[in-house]
Parts: sequence; structure tokens; C-alpha cells
Amino acid sequence: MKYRLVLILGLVLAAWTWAEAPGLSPSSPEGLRPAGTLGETTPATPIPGDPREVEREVRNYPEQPPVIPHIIRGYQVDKRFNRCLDCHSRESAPSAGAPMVSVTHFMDRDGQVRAAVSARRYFCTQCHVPQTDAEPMVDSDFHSIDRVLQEAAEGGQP
Amino acid sequence: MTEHNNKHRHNDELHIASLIVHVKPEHVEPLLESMNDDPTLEVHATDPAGKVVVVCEHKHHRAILDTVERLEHTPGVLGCVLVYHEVMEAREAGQELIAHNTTDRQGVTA
Amino acid sequence: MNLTRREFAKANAAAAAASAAGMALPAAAENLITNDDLTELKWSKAPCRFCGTGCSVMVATKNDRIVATHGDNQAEVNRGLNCVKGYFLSKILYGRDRLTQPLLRKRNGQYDKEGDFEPVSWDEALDIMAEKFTRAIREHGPESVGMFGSGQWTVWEGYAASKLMKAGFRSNNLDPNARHCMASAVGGFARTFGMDEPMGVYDDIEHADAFVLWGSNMAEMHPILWTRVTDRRLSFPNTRVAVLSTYKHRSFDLADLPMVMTPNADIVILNYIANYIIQNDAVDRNFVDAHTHFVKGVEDIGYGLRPEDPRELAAQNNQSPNEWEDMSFEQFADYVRPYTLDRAAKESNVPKNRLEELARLYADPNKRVTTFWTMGVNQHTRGVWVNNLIYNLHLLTGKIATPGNSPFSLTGQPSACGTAREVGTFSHRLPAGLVVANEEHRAKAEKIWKLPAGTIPPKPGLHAVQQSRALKDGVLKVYWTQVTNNIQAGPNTQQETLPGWRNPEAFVIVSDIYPTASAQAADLILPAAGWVEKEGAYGNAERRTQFWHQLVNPPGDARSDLWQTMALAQRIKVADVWPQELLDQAPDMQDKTLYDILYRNGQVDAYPLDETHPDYDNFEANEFGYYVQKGLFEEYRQFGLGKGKDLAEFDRYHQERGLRWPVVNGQETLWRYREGSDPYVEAGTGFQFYGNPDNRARIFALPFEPPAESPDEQYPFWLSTGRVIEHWHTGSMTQRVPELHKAVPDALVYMNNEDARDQGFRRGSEVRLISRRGEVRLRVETRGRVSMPRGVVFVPFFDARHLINKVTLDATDPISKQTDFKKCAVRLELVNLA
Amino acid sequence: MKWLKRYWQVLSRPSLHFSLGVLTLGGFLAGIVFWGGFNTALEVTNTEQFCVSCHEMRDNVFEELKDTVHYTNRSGVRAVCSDCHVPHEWTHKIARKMQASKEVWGWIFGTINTREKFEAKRRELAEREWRRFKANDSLECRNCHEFDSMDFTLQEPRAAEAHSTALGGGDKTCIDCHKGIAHELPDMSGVHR
Repeated sequence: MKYRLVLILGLVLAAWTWAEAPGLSPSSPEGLRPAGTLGETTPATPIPGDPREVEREVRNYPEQPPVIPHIIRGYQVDKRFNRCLDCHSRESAPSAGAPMVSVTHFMDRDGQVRAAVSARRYFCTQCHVPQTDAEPMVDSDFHSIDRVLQEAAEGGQP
Repeated sequence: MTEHNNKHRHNDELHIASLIVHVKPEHVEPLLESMNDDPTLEVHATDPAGKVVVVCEHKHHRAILDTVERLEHTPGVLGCVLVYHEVMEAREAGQELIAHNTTDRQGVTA
Repeated sequence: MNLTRREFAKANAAAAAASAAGMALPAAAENLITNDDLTELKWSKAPCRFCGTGCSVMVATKNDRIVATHGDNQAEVNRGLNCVKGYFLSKILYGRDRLTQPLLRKRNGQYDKEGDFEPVSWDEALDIMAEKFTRAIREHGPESVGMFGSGQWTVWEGYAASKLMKAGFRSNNLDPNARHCMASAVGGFARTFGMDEPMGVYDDIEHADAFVLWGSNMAEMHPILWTRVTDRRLSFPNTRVAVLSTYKHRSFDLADLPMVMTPNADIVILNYIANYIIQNDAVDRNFVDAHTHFVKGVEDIGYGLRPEDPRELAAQNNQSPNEWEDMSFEQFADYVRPYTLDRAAKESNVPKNRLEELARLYADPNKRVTTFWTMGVNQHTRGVWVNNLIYNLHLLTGKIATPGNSPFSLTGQPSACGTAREVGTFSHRLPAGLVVANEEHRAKAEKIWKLPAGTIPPKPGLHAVQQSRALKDGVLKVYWTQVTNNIQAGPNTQQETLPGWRNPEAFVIVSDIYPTASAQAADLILPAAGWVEKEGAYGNAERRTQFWHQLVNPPGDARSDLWQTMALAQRIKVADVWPQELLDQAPDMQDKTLYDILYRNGQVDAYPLDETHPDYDNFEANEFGYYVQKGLFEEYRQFGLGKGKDLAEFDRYHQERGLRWPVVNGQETLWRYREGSDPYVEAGTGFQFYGNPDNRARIFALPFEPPAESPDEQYPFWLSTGRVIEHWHTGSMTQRVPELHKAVPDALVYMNNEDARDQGFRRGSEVRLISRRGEVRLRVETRGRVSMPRGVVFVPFFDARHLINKVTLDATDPISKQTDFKKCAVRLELVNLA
Repeated sequence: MKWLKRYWQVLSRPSLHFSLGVLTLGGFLAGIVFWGGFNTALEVTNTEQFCVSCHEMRDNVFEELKDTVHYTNRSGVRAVCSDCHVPHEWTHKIARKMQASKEVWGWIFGTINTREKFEAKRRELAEREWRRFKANDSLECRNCHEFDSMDFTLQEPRAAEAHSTALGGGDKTCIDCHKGIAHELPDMSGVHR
């Protein structure tokens, strides 16, 4: 751990001293890119891991699509086969012990409920994404409805 | 690792969904009466022109589709569409909303 | 306070259903809501903030905060669906590092290019801007100031900026970032049809028998349109999907005809298909004879590099790339004859049987074909040509402007069409398709704007890439960018853009909601209002104009771009920036400000405050004392009326889920150029391509030409850049949504696993990716969302920590001036194995 | 014809010059050489290089394998083609090799020499392998994945449940649930998984 810290410090120092043109890395507010590094070549952090076990995340509002709490490496979802529905379809969900796709997914473009998952919802990863163990770079000040209501109650205003 | 297993088992879930039932105007009344007897259904709004907003509560998601299918086969019903679907853990359902928020549920995604 | 979660959910459920059914919840039905003041959410419509698809979302607000969003069931475009980004729209404005006050680089209390940022008041910020702009114009002329805008500007923000630059400052150095995005599409439309934007609509999807994705990864970049294509393909099994790209991506998951081609081989394939259509007698002669004519474009047109570059010196026609001469059908047939199947297969590396099957899709008179394309075509040193050649296929077969037969150019930004193209915020354009170089067009604009003749300068201004070069060369002295992040998104950052912005002679202003890479490079940062923090309008890729109200207030001192533009105009006197000759024509303007003559001109200020919606705030209207947005829109609308670009009246758009122009007699237009569908087409003609004086579309003969830079021994790999579904453009919004960031936290270099093995890398290795212009360090990914062929690597550009555009080449299409972000040569060097 | 007769006599007559031991040993050694050669050749046809030496394998099934956990993973233990597609036990191996001669036939006549032809046959080819695994109780899976060595407590609950009941009870075999773990699946309509 100590060695790693020294190494990182060394890299940072090296990046600092090797910066070719200091004028291209002016001081600045912190952003997604660290302040004052625009002209530099910053190191790449390791590819974040896939956490094996993820809690089902709390959704901040009902229409927020649930994130995928498991690894989907190599899952085949193409016109031949849909690995996600292999467990999450209406027929398989009970035996697979997986949550069934939401009933909204059975509605076609005209709002009619169909027997099978609507073709427009076929590609799952257009809405549902797995989560790595990367930490957010910037905190979010989004407040869920519950919290906004709570704040309203505490503030004594509607 | 074994202690994690239980949390993956099917928890007691509560599914709340709302449906719009399109029905022939002359069948609105009989439909409402038939739904009166069903404790899983609540009628929230009725349009005499033939629209009824129903909220249902089930322990399992499959029951929602069953409800949709059953309603669609009720005489006079032209169609039944699902609008809203929310899942919660049954043990959470009775908790009061405001009090509940003093726990740090926000920490998970905020 | 005894509302339980169950009761709350039920109240939400009932409200959602009632609103979808268009019913009000009777009081009796609300008995569940024990405290309705607390649980009542205000739901309002707004178009999505991201791509050019133009989905509509419902936004729930409470206590001046956005608390939820979901797909709008009533919207024709998306019918209740969103993509993963769209579902998380509610979080994009809540990153903790929102900019909330102006920041100016200072040393010892004074502005200093090498100083550190200090908070300043709006007064101080606007004063120094006014001083810098007026001094630059006085000392170096109007061409020393410039502005870089955006296809994410609202319609009125782009319109107000255009007026300020082109009429107020009298400089055409105004360009939108849409230059990087679909300038080649504009060029293609202009050359083939004489008029911008698609003839078709998204409804084509539900009518097509075959889809051809030509350099477009719709599955990730236009996900909701992809759901419609998927729906069509899976519901109607005879439908065919062909996907052509330089690497295998998610759209291939649906492909019946997958094709991975060698970079730059597209023109050979397109000319082969034209040849196939002719050789196999599949030309629709009636259509072609009546509605098209054949032309041959000039060749050897260069690469849009700096003039002293050897590649420019060697090019014959780089000064006049946009010219053509008439030719006959027979001459055209001879022209494409050398583009044989053998040649196409050899040069593209696509198997012959697939190329032939693709050609058959177009040639089969019984197949309705919709072709979609985006950046694979537009970001191309021959992008305009590829656009022209795609139209050729649809015109030769008459598969155009009828349902399901549609050459459809998609856009990447929410208002690339609405603001960049229709408002005309390009350096050569004016609103509604007018151009600055045309005297009559200038006169029309000056008349509508009530300004003296000669106000608008005739010379086209600096386009995006030229602006970066002019900053570096010290020609541009003051530069203002709004809603865009060109330090991250523009090409050749290390050699051109960054040195340009940091040039001590330049004063650079950035308006944004977050501290982007561009803000970090600026001298003055202005905090902006975003999305539903202001009233807005966007125009999507199918000509649909959509409005939204201001739903919440921006944080701190953040202000909309519209307010910023108009507030600056208030501080600048006409007499300080206009020459005396012009002022002499309008003596009454002598003592006025630019604000007075551009915005308080009796038109923009014609609509009183009480016309604003009582349920919604409107910061700008309140500040300036009249309904600014309505005034700007109604003035702008005059440009397109009767010209095939008619927009509806302002108020109507607040009621509708958008309308597709031309809106004539209150009716939107679906398919243009076809009798019975487009009111501008005269009875009895069948079709009229009325953008051209002869009502005919042009079929272009254009050759294959090599790219500006190709891999060689020193730099053996092609680099292509692009996007992933989870992040939008430079990631400034989506990287601040925790779920999206955690899904895809870093830009990686995607490469073929055998290439990686040969280089001594493996998945996860850290490598330096180096071109002749700069380098970045990245981790290697050999599997996952894309599958790279040998010799090609892909890097997305969303990640501010790894500015891939330090590596890219600033070669452009010489006609459209759009950068080729898809092709340059790089090498890879190992930093560490894991 | 006379010389032939003489040779035959020599060959049929018991040896005068070599002892029985030498003869036995010689025969044994020759057998080893022959047998070893045979087996070496057999082994060569078992290597990955051999399998992917034809483009049908390299461009289709091998390309798909590379992305999977059977090719790259944390510990670097990996399966080559023959680990899953050739039985380890001798008689089964020979039987499988004889079946494989049909693949050589297919190669010579180009049965799947384009992607389109391969895609058209994908379901048939996959079904043949599924049948084989089903018939031999997923023998090749079990060469590495020992049922007795599975620690159910380290498995996902769903997996533990299936392994402890259906697999343990012999109702199902590996391939019943684990189709498509190393290659893409064909159009699965109608396949019960």
C-alpha cells in the first residue's frame, strides 16, 4: 500500500514536471478533469471491477429503470436469443427466482397489452445497465420525492 | 458468503399498479359493481363515457397480468391497459412516508 | 403526516392513470391522499435534453426541484419510452459542482490571463465582456470577435445570438458545434435538393421493408428510434436490417446483413450499388426522367487542413470544391461502371455476397427502403459526397418521399435542426436557409430585423476549425462559447484548440452549467441555466419543433444563455461598434444600445408579460419586461413563412407534442416533395423537389478519393472516435448522474484481441495512444460492447480525463468544413501490463 | 511365382536367428512406435491450432469463444476446443474422432464456408452437440467441474438450488441449463431451456 502511494505520488510528480507547456494547463476549478491538468497526459485508472453482489438499488422515482445487480458479461441479446429474458420473462421468472420484467414491458406502441414482451423493449441494455464499483466523480444533489416532501414538511411550507 | 443468500431469496413483495379500463358506456355500472366485490381492486375515477381508473395491489407481479386478462374478458370491456407499476417490499408498505425518510435511504444512490 | 408508502404509491398510480386517460381525479377518489398539498406533483412536458431523436418526457416538479421524469405517453416520437439517459434526465442538473456565479481570472484584483479564477458579480463580468468586445472591434475590426454556439441552444437563444453577432457586432464569425455533427448532411441536402433537412419522417420506420444503417450505431446513439426499428423488424419477420460500419457494434445484434468495411471504402460501395442498379435495369426511368438530373462534381478537393499543408498544396480544387457540371444518364452510367462488385469487395473487405444482397435491397422495386446515417457518414473528409451518393440510390430507384422509402439523416443534438440549421447559426447562414453571401438574402434579413441596408457583412465568417486556428494565430481576440465544450469535443486539441484558447492575445468566455474542460481553459466563466430552468424550444431530426416551459429556477446566480446575450447587448452602444457610414443611414440609432435596436425593436418586445403562462415562471420575461421568447420566435417565424419552412404560431407549440414543418393552414407536413402530402407541391406533378429552381433533384457523379491520413509503419492503427449509450457527448451531464457514471466510468481503447496480443497487451493494460499530434493514456478493452476488426481501434470522447481529441486530426470535408473524427493514424505503446 | 512362395515360407517359419524375447520386445517397440505415432497424430488433431487451422472454426466458433469465461478468466485456466468437444476416455474419443471425419468432409466440400452458411446450420450443429452432451451426461463438463467438489454455499442461491436438486438428483445434466456458455446460441425459438 505504501509502495503504491509512493508510486502514485511519483507519477503525479512526473506528470507535473514533464508537462511540456505550462501555459496549456492553467489553474481552474475542479471538474471531471482535475484542475490545472488540461495540457497534461493523465494516467488511466484500472478498469473498474464488476461487483459480484449488488444490493437492489433504491429507485428515486418509480419510472427510473432498475440497474442490473449482477454481471452480464457475454450475455447474448440479439435477434436469435435473449439471455436476459431467459430468466426474467413471465414464464421463466418464477422458476429462475428472478424478478419478472415489469408489466409495462408487455405494452406495444399503441398501449395494448400483449402476451409476450413488446418487441420495442427487446434490447434490455437500452434502459438497464449494470454497475461497476467506480465511485461517483461528483456527488449528486438530486433529492428523491420522499426527501423533497420531508424538506417541505420540515420547512413548514407546502 | 452464506449469510448473503437469504437476501436473494424471494422477499415478500408488494406490487401496486394502476390500469385504465375502456368499457362500453352501458357497461360501466355493472363493471363497477363486479369490482366492488374484489378486495384487490380500488376504483379511483370513472368517466361515464367509458373509462375507469383502477388501482390494484398484489403480492406477485403475475397477478397483475391476471387481473388485466380477467378484466379484458369482463362483458362490455373493450380493453385494459396498465399504466403504472411499482414494487416495494411488503414490510415497507406500512411505514409512514415521512418518518421513514429519517433513515438514510438516500445514501444508496445520492 | 400519516401517509404510508403503500398509500403514496397508490395515489401516484391513480394520478398517472388518470392523466394518461385524460381524466381528472374526483375529490372522492383522492381519499387516499391524506395530505394532498404534500403529495401533489406538477407534471409538465419537455423534450429530452440529449440527442436529436426528440423524445418527449414528463417532468415532475415539487418545491422548485425536479423529482421525477418519465417517457411521455402522448408523444408520437417515443410513446412513453426513454433510453437509459432519458430516464435519468431528472438528475442531470443536480451535480454538486454546478456553477452558480461568474468567475474571472484575476491577479492583484485585475483581469490577468495567467491569473486564478475569482468570483465576480454579473455586472463586473458583463462590463469586462463589453469592454473586450468593443475594444477588439474598434482596434481590429468586427472579424476579430467570434462566437461558438450549439445545437443545444434553444431556438431563441440561437436566434438572439445570431442577431447579436451578425447584425450587432457585424461579424459572421458565428458557428455552432453542429458543424462537427451534421454540416455534411446540410451540404448533402443543399447540393442534391437545394434545401435542407429530410423529406421523410420517423413514421417511415413503421412502413419500411428494409433498413440500411450506413455509418450509424442507432442502438446506442438513437436508442428510441432503434426501439421502433426493432419493433418493426421483430414484429414483421420479412423486414430486413443491413448494418454497415467500420467495426461491429450493438446495432449488429439485429442485423440480417452485417457488414464491417475498411475505413473510407464507403464511396466505392455506394458507386457499386448505383452501377448494380443500372446494370440490372432497376432504374425507375419514369421517376428519374421527370424529377432528377445528372451532374458531375469537381474532384480532388483537398482536406480542409491549414493552407500550407502539403496535402492542400497538392489538391487541385480545394478553393472551389462545391461545383458541378451537367452530364447525361449515359455518362453517369459510364462513370460508375468501373465500380464493380470485385472492386467493391476488394477495397471494402466486405464479402461479395453481402454487397450484392445490399445492392438487391435497393434495386428490388417491391422493397421499401429506409436508410439511416449519422456520424460515420458526416464526420468524413468526403462526408458531403457520401450524403449525395446515398441520395443517388434512392433517386435512381424512385424510393423517396413515400412512406417507408426514406433516405434519413439523423442528428446528434436536440436542436441541431431547430437551432443550428433552421435558425441559421452557421458562419455562412441566416435564418430559414438564407445565406450571408447572397445580397437579396441579406436585404431580407435586414428588412425583417428593421436595420439599415448593409448591416450584415457579406463575407462568410470563420467556421469551427478555422476559429481554433484563428485564435492560435492571434486573429480572433474575443471568443464566446455557449452550451458547448469544444476543448473536449473539437479536433486536434493539443496543437490547435488549446494553444488557441490560451493565446495571451485572446479573451475567452465560456457559458456552461458545469466546470467543463472548456470552462477550465477559459478566462471568464459564466454560470448558465440548463434545460427546464428556462423556457425553451428544440427542433428534432424529423422537422419537429417542440416547446417547454421553465419548470424550476436555476441555482444561485446562474442565468440562461438568452439572458446573457441580451444583457451584454444592453451594455454596448451601437456607436461603439458600427462604422460611421452605417450609422449615417440610421441617425436615430446613434445613441442606442445594441439591445435597443436588436430586441426592443417593436417586434421582439411586442408581447406583454401577461401573455406568459400563469402557472410557470419566466425569468427572462420578468427581467426584460415582456414575453421575450414569444417575441423572438414570432420575429424569426417571418423568415420561413411561404418559403416551405412555415412554423406555427408560438402559443400552439405549448399545447402540442411538437409539429413538423412546414406547418401550413395549421397542418403539419409528413412527407415533403410529394403531391398530396406536401402543400408546396403543385397538383399533377407527382413530385417536386422545389428547393432547386427546376424542381429536380441532382444525382451526383463523384469518385473515391483517399483519406487525409492512413495507417503506416510508424502509426499502424486507424483510430475512430464516438459515443456509448450511457453518456452523451462530452459527458458533462451524464458523468454527473451516479448510475450512468457507475455503468461506464472511463473511456477505454477498444481493440481487436489478436492485435492486443501481438502488441503485448491484454485487457486492462495501460497504453499510450499516440498520433502525430498528441497522446492520451487509456486502458485496453478487448471485449464488450464493440468488436473491433484488426487494425482499427475505437475510443469514446465522453471522458474529460482522457481527451482523445488531443490525438485526432483537424482534417475536414472541404465542402461542409465538418471534421473527420473517424479516421486518423495512431500507434500504441505499453505503459503497464495491468 | 516361385520367389513369392519362398518369401512366404521364410515369413511363416519360426525364427531361427532371433530369440523369442527379442522378437517380443521388437514387436512391442514397433507397437509403441506405431501406437505412439497414432496417438500423437490424434493429439495433434486435438490442439487448438489444428482446430482453428480452418477458417470455418477460426472465424465463427473460435471467435465467439474468445469473449467467454472459458477462454479468459481470473486464474488463466482455460479450455481448448477438444476439452469440451472430444471425450478424454479412449473409446469415446475414437468414436468422436470417427464422427469428426464428417466435419472433414464438410470442410472439403465447403458446407459452411461462408458466415451465411454457418448461420443457416448453426441450430443443427448446436443441437448435435447438445444431444451428445445430454447422452453422455455432460461428460466433458465434468472432466473439470466435479459435482462433489462444488461448494453450494459459494454459489448464487439460484445456482445452488438447481445444482443441489436437479443436478444432484440426476434429473438434469449440465447442458440442460448451460447452453451457449462458450459460443453464441442459434435462434432458440422452440427450445426448452
